Amino acid sequence: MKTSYLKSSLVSMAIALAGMSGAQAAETIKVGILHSLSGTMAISETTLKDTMLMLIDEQNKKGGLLGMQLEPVVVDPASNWPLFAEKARELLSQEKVAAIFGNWTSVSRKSVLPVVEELNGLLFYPVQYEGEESSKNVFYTGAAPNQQAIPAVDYLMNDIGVKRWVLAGTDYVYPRTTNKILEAYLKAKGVADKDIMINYTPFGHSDWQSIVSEIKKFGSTGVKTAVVSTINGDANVPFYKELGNQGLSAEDIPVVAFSVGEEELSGIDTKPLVGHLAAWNYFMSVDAEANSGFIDAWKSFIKNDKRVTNDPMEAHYIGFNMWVKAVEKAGTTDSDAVQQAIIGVSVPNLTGGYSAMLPNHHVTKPVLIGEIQENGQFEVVWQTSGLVAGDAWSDFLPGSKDIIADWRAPLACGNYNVKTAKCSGQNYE
Amino acid sequence: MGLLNLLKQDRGGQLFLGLLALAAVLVPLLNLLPPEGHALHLSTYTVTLLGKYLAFALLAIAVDLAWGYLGILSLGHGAFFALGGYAMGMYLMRQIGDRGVYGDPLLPDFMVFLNWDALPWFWYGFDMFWFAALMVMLAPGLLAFLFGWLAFRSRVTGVYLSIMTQALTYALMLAFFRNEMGFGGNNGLTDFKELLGFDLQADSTRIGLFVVTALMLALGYIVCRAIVQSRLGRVAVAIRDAEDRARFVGYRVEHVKLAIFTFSAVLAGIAGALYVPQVGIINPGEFSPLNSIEIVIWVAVGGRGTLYGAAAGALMVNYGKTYLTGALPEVWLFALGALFVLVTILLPRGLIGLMKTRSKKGGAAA
Amino acid sequence: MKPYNPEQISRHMSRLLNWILLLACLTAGQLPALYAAESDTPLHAAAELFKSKKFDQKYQAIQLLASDGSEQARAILVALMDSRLYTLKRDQRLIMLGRRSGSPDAVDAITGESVGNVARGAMNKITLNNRMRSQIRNALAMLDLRNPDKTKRLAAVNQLLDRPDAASAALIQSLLEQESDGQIREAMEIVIALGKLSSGDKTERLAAVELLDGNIHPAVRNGLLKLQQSTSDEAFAAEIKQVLDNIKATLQLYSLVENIFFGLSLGSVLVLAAIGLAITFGVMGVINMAHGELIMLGAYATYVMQLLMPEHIGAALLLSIPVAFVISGLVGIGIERGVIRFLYGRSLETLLATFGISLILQQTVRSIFSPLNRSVEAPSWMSGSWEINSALSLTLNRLYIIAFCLLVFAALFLVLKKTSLGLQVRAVSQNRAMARAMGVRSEWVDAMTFGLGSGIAGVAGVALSQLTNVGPNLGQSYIIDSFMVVVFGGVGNLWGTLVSGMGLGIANKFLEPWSGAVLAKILVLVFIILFIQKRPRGLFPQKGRAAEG
Amino acid sequence: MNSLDNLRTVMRRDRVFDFMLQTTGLEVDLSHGTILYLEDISVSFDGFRAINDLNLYIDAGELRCIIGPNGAGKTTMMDIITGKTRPDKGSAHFGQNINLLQLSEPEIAQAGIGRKFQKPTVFEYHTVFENLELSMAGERRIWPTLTAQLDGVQRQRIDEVLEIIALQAHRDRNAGALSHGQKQWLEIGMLLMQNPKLLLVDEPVAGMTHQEMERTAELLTALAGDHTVVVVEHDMDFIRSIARKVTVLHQGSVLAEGSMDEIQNDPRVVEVYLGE
Repeated sequence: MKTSYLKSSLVSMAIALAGMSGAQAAETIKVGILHSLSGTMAISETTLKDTMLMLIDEQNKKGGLLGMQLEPVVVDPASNWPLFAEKARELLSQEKVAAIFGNWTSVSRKSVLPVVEELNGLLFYPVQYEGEESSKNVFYTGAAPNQQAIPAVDYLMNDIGVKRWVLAGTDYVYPRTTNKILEAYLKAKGVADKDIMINYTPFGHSDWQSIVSEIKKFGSTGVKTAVVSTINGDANVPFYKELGNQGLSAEDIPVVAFSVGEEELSGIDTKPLVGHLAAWNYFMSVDAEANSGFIDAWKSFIKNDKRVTNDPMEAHYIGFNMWVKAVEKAGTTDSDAVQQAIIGVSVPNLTGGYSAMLPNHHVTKPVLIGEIQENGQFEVVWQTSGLVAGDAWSDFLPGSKDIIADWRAPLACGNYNVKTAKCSGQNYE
Repeated sequence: MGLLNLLKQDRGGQLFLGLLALAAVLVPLLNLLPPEGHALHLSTYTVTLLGKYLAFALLAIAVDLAWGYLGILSLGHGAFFALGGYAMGMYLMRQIGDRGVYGDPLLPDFMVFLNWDALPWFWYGFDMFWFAALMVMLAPGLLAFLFGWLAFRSRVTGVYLSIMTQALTYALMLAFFRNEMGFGGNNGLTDFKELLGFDLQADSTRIGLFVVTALMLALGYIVCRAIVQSRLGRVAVAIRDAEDRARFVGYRVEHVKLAIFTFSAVLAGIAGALYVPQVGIINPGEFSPLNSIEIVIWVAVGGRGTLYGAAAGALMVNYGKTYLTGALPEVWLFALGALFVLVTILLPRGLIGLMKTRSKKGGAAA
Repeated sequence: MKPYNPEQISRHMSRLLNWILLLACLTAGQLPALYAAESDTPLHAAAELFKSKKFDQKYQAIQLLASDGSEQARAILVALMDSRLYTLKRDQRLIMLGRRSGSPDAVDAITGESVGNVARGAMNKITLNNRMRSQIRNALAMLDLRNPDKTKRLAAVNQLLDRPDAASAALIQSLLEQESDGQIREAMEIVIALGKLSSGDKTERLAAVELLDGNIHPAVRNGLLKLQQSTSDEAFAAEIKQVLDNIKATLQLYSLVENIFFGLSLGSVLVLAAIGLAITFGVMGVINMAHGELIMLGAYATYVMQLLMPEHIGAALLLSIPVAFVISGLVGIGIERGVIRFLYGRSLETLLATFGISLILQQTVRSIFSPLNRSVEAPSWMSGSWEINSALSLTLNRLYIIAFCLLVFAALFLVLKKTSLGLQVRAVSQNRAMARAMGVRSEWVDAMTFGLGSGIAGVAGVALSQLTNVGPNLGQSYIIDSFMVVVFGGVGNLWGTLVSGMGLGIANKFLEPWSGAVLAKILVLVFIILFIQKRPRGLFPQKGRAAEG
Repeated sequence: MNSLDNLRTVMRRDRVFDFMLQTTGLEVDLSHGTILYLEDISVSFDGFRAINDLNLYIDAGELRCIIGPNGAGKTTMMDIITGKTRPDKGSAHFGQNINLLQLSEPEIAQAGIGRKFQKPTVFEYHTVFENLELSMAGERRIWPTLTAQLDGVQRQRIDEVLEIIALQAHRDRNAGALSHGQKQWLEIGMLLMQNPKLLLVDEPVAGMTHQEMERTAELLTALAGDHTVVVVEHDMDFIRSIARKVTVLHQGSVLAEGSMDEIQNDPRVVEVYLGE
């Protein structure tokens, strides 16, 4: 661990020096990595920075891109949202990076968005998010709600027979929107109001006694109940511990989580969690050739045999390869040309299939449901029969059902209202 | 004339205002005249960055007024800063009008997708700049007045007061995180388009904002300097050093504290309002107790009890932060932590204090 | 597991031989057919089915084992439930690992013969899903209904009560006559009565309702509610309503008890986090912003201890209490000697310096242990809950933490009241100059006091590691709460800290259902801010002139 | 009291918004010749009775010395007069018309009671001149304080006081740099600037040289007449040199009162105090 830090700080020091001298800049293509390395989000984002370094390293070993070497530019926005915008501006206008891979939280993406649009950069965003957005300059390689939440609910409803729902989330925009969509979806499927319980908690909530007890009571009516959890980050550990201790087993009330992956599990004693579910587009346990290659590469790159892979890493893998392919197709790293070229580009994902970039800047992905195993891995118990296309604008929200995104000419609009035939909310000329 | 009088004895202040004036002229020129790529060219990125630093410097001056001169170590000035920022952010949100992603003419985007059907009452009036400008000062001012009135009257002082201010900003942070509050929850307010009709993404607007911030900083400095030099300022220092004595001499300590604390909060609010259009986002993270402590550190590093020292501290620490988070991200927290420790132990009067004692040993002026 | 008699083993052996012969000529695709051909060996058939990756086949396998009903089938089910069932990679043999994790004594699942030490890589685990788990649980419960052990039988009945179905009700009905134990009979009658609620005739239903009066099991309430809605007889509905009302009143009482328990447990977490601060801040007047990080160090100490003793999680946890105390205490003494000692009398500045230290400690931990959370396991005696009845169960880890909190408090209290260190601490805190004149080495006392407060913070970290994340940000989430508890309780007063911590915990828990978790926290904070305006020295202020200034 | 009365009390403008209360310019009424009435005052801390049914009257223009062993309640009495401590019971009036128990410390100060602390307390980071300027009687509200400028008369007055306390040479030095005795004088000077009717002087000569002590004695005697001076002191020689009337406090109440000679011959005093 220590060596990897030392190494990455040496790398970044070298980068800083290189950036200052400016002489080499012409021979390399710079790739910006915008992930928090300190502060509250470092826990999740540091891994993604390392993933990007690995992908760039591998690409360079393959001979780089357009005959040039790729050069990673790592900055630390320190989990501070305004700093994300500032660092994005630094990457685009000072370092002149060809593309930025980064951000985890929605708010950091919202903060960066005006900057990439103003400077016409490219941002690859690797995390599942609430949707309701499609920017000319952003490529959403994580799941939209219809690529994670809705299939998960379908699974619970159809395969497990769940009839009562607890939508528990951290109080911020992703859970709020996801739960709004799910609520509308469930009601459309005939679930009554009294069979839906919605609960929000603050970030890092650690005392779950009352809420778990309430869930227990809610679930004791003899009707199959499930918890759809959009609980974020650190709050999960005490939540699952409390679930285990109050005796809510996965057989009684399964919890399906959208923010708990292998990396999160590596910090949790998984014994009480066994059987609970997660919905992702990728699991480390997936048996595919591409995946085992990726896992081996990752373990040897990070020099730690215990490290795990997770869904946002796969999203970066997909996003990076799409960008590489689009640049090769366009023959240039020019932002406009890449934006044109990347739509329709299809690259292998890690679950044995292909993912393609859609005109709305989202990608196609399979949706997998996994059950947590004692060893901290997921066992896939269900998966969609084919790929699911990411939907930028939910069909289940009144404000957005009439909006579509299509970045191809002639529409070339991220939120086109089919009713009013107007394209609004764009920050570019 | 009054101004000259004010600055006559203030060598540091003269230097500070001089440099500020120079920056206000030179920065726009270097940005506009030399072509991009020229060695002297100052990128818009740098201009905005400098503008942010100047807003922080104003905030540091506000904190120094309360801490350095009145002895109130506020660990909640970030809250006043953020409130000012939110007031400005609300104005900017209203200016988006129907250009939001949902095209709603009245409601900001976050309200549309969280199904608000009407604008909450506290959002009324923010479509007018004068109202927003008033709220920039009034919101933090009123909060400071209310808090100060309660706290000073019951003689909560020293450490207790600091902890209470920290609790205040913490409670506000939790409150603003709540989506039900109607301030955009964790995402806060973002995606601003224009300010007073000027496109916020235009370079000219950025330069304009920089110049305005520099002017407000200069003005803030001069007003604070005037307060500090007045008898009221000396009473404040008297209260800082011997509160009981000031009371028995007949000063209403509570009122003096309240007045200066409230003014300091208003100043912090103005700084927040200048900060928001330059960084393009305001969110509850600004209320975090950590931020407020960091502000205090800027002041401590620069040297408290000297207004320009506080401003200089803000500029230095923030430059260091920008540099280190870019160059040596892993080292940044070590550096900041070590700075806190070293400054408090070795430089109780900050870097300015160090320079002062170097230049004239045993000088009388405080 | 029961020991096997040789006869049984030899029988299994011969069966095994048959199977090996058969396997040689059959392919995996023909397995279901194969089961049909060899219907007299359900164990073997199940074993074959388990080799499949498909869940459908595993469901069948469990059914086979359940219907087999032999001791060995039961053992396999238990092993499957505990994730101890594997197949050997080399010959696809089904094996069971021993109960202790990592122990080498693997046995053949069907024959029970030892297969010695099997390397992790040489076998595949049989994976489970939730449906299999509940299938196994019910199957085991049905098997256990005949178990000679009374407690097992009772547990089985209760298990079936949780998930009532027609098959189990019929089985229980048939077993009722043979049952000798009163308590078990009672439980069985409830299961049967529950069945009658929906199926029996009118008099049976009436009798069932009367029997179920006062029972607070959720299944009972659900059954009654359903009946209440479906019945057309008004008098009968009124009677059911009466019973339901009784149940509701009882439940409300229990929920109040539960809420108080939640409050106390939250309170004890607050007290644990704050009590070290009550020493450093309350007694010494040092604003230690690094207090949270000292708690964090304690939690990491627990993690390291568990790494060192992976086989003895419980012992590691107990041992980590003194270890955490020493580590955090030493770090605390280091902080005191290295920084704070230069800042006495400048309390606001200690705040800044210690905040710097907190950043350094955080980043240090991040560099050593990575920014990821670390997994700290709960020993089995701390997992689960103490079920008083079906409406009230108190989680064990919380119970232990409440007890632990009181224990730490008592210990600290004794240290301060009864030991010479305590005497000197109090002397120095009341009048430093006088204490020095009396020959107290005040510097030593300062270091020891700070070490004590810090050590207690470390101990709190051990407790917190059982509740929440062990990560670099652990401390930050507790620091403001800790200060609030100390200030609210009255600085320099240990009892105040205890009362205020518990009080705030309970207040929080009673506000929470009404206002939600976030608003409850905000309301408590605002209350404290206002309270301090009214009583600037907290709940239990130090009185007299000494307290001023 | 019924709830309506309660409400009225709560709604009283002067109670709720005490900063709106008009107190400056309240002139003390000395028509009966007595400037301070303390009647039946008791106060206790933590069960310890610091002041016990204290009755004390001070005449206008008097120079009164108060002595008593440690813990007799001398400083607590001063705290009560100046509003720092509120008594559990009893009344305290300044002249005929001002109820001290209803006023805050600054109000009491502005009504005309000045106090010197036992430990000299001056504004250490201000110059001697500024210390005196800040203590000068006059407007104390925020805005006038902000805009205040010294006029010629006021400067002259400061210079006069500087002369009285013999600190002309130290006029621009920081008060923190003065010696202990000089700080004592500066504090007396600050009292003079306040121009109070009643001066409460707590141990004015502690830490002074003999010579300085004499000067202080002269100063205090000179002040009596125009002002009323109450001196608390341990130093018997000093008391003897200035005293006209002496009050002995013991266990929180007045034990004896009279001239120095009378006091010295009072057997009770000898027993509790001088006899030790």
